[in-house]
Amino acid sequence: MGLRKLALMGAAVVAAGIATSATAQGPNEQFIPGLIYRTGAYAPNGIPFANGVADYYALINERDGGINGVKIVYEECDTGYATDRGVECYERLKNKGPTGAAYVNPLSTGITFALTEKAPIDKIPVISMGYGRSESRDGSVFQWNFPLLGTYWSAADIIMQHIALKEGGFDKLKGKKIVLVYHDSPYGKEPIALLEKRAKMHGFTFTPMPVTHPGVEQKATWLQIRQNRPDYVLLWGWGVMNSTSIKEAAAVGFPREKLFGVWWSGAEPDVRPAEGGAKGYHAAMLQHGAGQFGVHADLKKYLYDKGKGVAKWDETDEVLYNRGLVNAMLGVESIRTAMKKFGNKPMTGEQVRWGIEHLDLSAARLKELGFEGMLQPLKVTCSDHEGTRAGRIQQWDGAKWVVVSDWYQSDDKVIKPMVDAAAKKYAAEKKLPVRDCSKES
Amino acid sequence: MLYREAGQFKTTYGADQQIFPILQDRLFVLAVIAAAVLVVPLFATQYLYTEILIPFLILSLAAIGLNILVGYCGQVSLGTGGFMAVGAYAAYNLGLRVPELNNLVIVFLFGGLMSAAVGILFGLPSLRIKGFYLAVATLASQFFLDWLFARVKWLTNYTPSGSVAVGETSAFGWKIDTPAERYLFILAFVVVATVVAKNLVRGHIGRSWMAIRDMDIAAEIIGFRPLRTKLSAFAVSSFFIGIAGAMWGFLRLGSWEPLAFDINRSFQILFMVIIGGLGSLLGSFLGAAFIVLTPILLNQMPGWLGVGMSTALISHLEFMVFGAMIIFFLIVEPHGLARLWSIAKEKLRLWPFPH
Amino acid sequence: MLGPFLETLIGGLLTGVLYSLVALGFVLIFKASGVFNFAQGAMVLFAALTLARLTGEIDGREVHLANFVIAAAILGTALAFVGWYAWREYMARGGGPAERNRMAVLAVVGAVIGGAVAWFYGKGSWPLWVALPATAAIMGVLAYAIERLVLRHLVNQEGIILFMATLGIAYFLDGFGQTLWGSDIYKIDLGLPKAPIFLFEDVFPGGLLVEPGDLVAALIAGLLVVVLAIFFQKTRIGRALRAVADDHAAAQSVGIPLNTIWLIVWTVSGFVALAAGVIWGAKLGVQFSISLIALKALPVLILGGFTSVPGAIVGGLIIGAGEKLSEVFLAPILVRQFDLAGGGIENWFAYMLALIFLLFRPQGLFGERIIERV
Amino acid sequence: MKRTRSFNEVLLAVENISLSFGGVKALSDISFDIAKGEIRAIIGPNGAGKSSMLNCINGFYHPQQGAITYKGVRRSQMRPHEAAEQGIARTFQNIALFRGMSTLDNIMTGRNLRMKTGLFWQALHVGPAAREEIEHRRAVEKIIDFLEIQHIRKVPVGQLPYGLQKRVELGRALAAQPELLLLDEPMAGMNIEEKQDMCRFVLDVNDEFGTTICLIEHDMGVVMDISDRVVVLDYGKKIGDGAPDEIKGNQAVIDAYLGVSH
Repeated sequence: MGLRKLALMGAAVVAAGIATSATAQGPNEQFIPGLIYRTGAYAPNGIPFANGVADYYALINERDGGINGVKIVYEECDTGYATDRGVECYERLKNKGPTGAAYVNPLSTGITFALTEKAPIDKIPVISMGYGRSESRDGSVFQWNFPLLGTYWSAADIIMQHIALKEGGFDKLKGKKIVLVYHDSPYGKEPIALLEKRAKMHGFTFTPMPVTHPGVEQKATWLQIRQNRPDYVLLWGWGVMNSTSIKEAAAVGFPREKLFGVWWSGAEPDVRPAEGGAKGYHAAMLQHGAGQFGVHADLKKYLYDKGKGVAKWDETDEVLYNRGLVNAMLGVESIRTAMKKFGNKPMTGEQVRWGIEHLDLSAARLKELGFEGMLQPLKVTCSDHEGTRAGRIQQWDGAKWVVVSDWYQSDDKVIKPMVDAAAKKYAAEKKLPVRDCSKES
Repeated sequence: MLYREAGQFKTTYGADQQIFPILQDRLFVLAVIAAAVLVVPLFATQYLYTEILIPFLILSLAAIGLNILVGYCGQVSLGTGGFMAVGAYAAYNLGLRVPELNNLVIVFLFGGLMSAAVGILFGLPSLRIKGFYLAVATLASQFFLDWLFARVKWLTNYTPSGSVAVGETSAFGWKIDTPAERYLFILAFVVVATVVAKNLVRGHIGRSWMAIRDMDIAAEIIGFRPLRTKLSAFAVSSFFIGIAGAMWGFLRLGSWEPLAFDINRSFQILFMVIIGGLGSLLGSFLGAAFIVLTPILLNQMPGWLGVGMSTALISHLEFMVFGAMIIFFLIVEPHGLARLWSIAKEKLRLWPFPH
Repeated sequence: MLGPFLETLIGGLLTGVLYSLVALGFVLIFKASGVFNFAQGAMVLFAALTLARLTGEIDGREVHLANFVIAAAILGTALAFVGWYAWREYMARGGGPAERNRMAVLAVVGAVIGGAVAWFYGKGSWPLWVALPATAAIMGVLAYAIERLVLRHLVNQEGIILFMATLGIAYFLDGFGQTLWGSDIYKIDLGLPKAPIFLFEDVFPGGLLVEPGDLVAALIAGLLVVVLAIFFQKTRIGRALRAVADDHAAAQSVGIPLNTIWLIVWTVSGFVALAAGVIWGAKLGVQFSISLIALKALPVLILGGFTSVPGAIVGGLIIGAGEKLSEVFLAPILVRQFDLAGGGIENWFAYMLALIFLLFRPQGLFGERIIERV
Repeated sequence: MKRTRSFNEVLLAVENISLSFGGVKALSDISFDIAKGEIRAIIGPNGAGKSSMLNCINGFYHPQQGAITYKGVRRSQMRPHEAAEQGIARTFQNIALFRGMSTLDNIMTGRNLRMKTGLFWQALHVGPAAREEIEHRRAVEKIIDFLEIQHIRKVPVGQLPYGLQKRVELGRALAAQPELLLLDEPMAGMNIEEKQDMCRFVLDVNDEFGTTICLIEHDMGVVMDISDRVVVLDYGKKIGDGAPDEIKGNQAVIDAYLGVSH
């Protein structure tokens, strides 16, 4: 009976705990939520990204005293890469701070899909940098979505351009066999539409091959690849699936040089476990690569020398850490842009949305921010929420990533009609109003 | 002193066979429902609606469905997520393809019926396979259905991502948009469904399920047909689960992919049923409350207490404490929270006199 | 056509052996205690994480100091426990309170020694021959804790309650392992050869591909099965285990303490988890996902029968081969016929295979036939 | 009390039944009949095949040879629920009550074959479903009164003492209003008083409802007292059949009980 009493008491305590606690926030603070994952199947990839984001916000607070004097209050919530958990995090955090969440980074295509439905109601912009739904770059329909720096259609197109260049032109792709090994989720399925279109245009055969979450069982997939001998394999994986794919490619003797990953399959946790097997593997770059850049000097000075950094110093040059920095920087600059119009005070989601939509980072500004060499200039507009469509290809030489290509621009002649059609279909299904971007300033 | 049944004499069998024969119970349940309808909307925040009340109600319904199968009929199933998916996708497709019928009540019932049909199909092996063999075998339906909705393009209306989004949500001209409206709509559905479930389990169909659960051979010898009985449990169970799945998709997520109904969902609902109490409808609600609330509370507890902890540690601790609590409750009361509740009531009956 | 078929078959069979290894852990526990132990996958992860972190290099910053205190305590208790058990065997039966005191003293001494050792080696980089027994000891402690804190309180409960309890254990272990050891991806390096081998290159174009890592893993798994078979057939403890499996009450009445038996099986299945963890970890890298391979073992279980060691082996081979062959040869046909968005049928195919099989033999391949009585 | 009654109409006839489990013969070449309205006992030492015989009669086991004629119809393979539908009810040697349900519900299950309303009305629990439930409740309450178990109506049967459980099981079988009632050791493990009660119930059932009863029992005193005819089995063979007095004098039966080696 003693235990039973304890159980009843415990229930009472829990019930008492439900009484929600008020969060006291100073008036001059900008609240930014972080939907990240430091646990579960995707933690190895989620951790460095989350570290980069956290460090950059900390840097802004330490070095500049916030954004134009407005301190950043950043709160992480672990989604475990699960959609319902991510939505719960979002709902929990969206109203915090004096003005609510400035914007949200879902860090999962599945969560992005779910938040796309909620953003217009809550008036909180969704920044899905380098992921999310590809048609959401059309700001006339997806007012609140910002797939900055590149969508999956751009990524797939850049990889195809690179392959075509190596083959000597798109016309040489005729009769070739190209396989896509993808994470069986909305994320992995995104590039299929573009690749199918390219296949029709250039006459190569395209075969998508799904890999079930979490992606540790790929033997059958790679045996098929060995037996069908495709000319190229594209990899759209995440977490442990990436390293497993590379290992299996090595095991069946598929040339790693002909294996091309998306930018989420091109980081250190993806190649290191495969050891020698990863040598020669290519991956697209979301503009930036690995290495240390201007901003790292400040990180060292203001954070790591004082023991305030979240990561280990020698891991701050990794691809995903840098991506975290870029991601946080774009958010901060968007808020700064908004402040130019609305004043130096905490911004609401609606104001930040305006800020992102008018984000214009010149080369000079990027240099000033310490991001020279990581990013190309970008300019977001009402009709183009992607900002830039440039990308490069890097190769793992067994010890580090090496950039092996010049900049590519994804081909808007191919992508734009797809975006328009998909966005139109979405607007019709949801009966959404369509903005006329020519009338926006 | 307040909780007394003494003096409440039943003069007809009808009165004795009511759902709540004791007056205080009746009043209590009515008060709870009244509070849920009238009082909750006075103070509820959006977070309370969308992240606590709505998931709680929908998953309670799913737990009731699973409880009918596991708790009342004794057939362990790990395929709940798959049946929820059937309900969600069936409802989605009906609403999409027959716009005239795009009424939440109709599409939800359709989702439930389709799920019941699939449930009957996957219930067939239960005639031959029993116990854990059956439990594992039901995983076949889970994985197959997951696969089906990820692969058959027609079912997702050829969306490139495989993620579907619902359009307008309305019923009989009532546009169900705000969290409060969704909550009330779901509440109404769940109350009706609970009454239906209660009616079924207290009638001869419910007795046939329990007979099969308690001793299937004896049940057959006194005249229950095992196949018909088991399949009816599978059908009714999947019907409720399918409706819950459709609600989950339409009113909780708005857009979803098959991963929303993966095997973790199945385990989650099985947890609810067992922690709540096998063979108890009340237990389904208690279990759902426990499983929905505990992780959220655990995750936020360090913040409330002002303990600075890294996100990773909070998540790991959440796992650990959640696991430990499950074990704790199983040890304390293997018959579930519902039994704890009835023990508390038993005490109340004697209170303030200890003996 | 024959070349690819054989190649897939070989690949499938080798994968199947690995499934068997995980299934074996399930079978051991189910056979002796009737518990359907869903925590087996979490135990595999925990064992692999522990080993990987002990052998790998640990940065003081990333793993909190407190973690090492815990690790030291665990290791120390493990040593103490082993010492106590050896002492008890040595002293034959009897003892009572005096024995308990000895145990306490040994536990303290062991904890101090173990703590010192763990502290000294706190930076990781243990040689494999130290780390492996240390991990095994930790698995033993884990088994002890599970028996003591969970199972003992759930004696005579229904199977499904015990099953749920093991799910709770799985949650706990997932969180505990990651708290203790971190959730990054870690390496276990067994020095296995990596370069693929191609057999019969003159018979089949391109030869038959065999992965040496898989081959070694299969050999280890095979060896383990033989060892377990000998353990069950030849040793006193093994015979006692079989007696328990046959009849709990009878076993108790001839004087075998059930708690001890449970402790032993859980320890043994902890070792099996370690073996599986080492092999899977070396193959995939150690991270959270390997706890999910438990799901792969389930169809093996129902196919082979929950109580049969040979069933786990043969079932694993059938499932492994069946799912790979279906994925490589059946899935493309389905995709073409029904215009599907890709194959990926192996996940459910294994279950369907097992399910269809069960319809004809409800007790599994080697399970005992069920005679119904009233 | 000695009873000499005569019966003409055969309700059930067993002809040359043989049953074996994987080479082990449980019954070999058994024939006997049960007349309408009589109390028929099957006796024999442990392992004689008595329960197997009952299992054959109600379709749970399928004999490899021989046939059973019930109400003039020779039947082939049948499932147990079909036997129930034709009016055969039974109790079990090891109590087979539904432990999670109350006494009332257990006895209500005995009415299952007479409850016809479908899922729809059941779900609403109004109209036909409610009427049906009350009507059958009335019938069940009669049985509860008859067996004098009013006080345990709402108690889960798992919590009842052994003797009461046996009584509830009898109630469940009676609720089906069977034509043929099979009782497998209804008095095993009971004290004298409980046995007397049970005897009274059995006789009353037979008298009041005219139910034909076939029972297995070890207590010879009881058997000889209440049964009209007795069939004796040993090692799966029939070694005696007749009125209690004849059986008492049968040498083969005496040998079987005293353990003369075969």
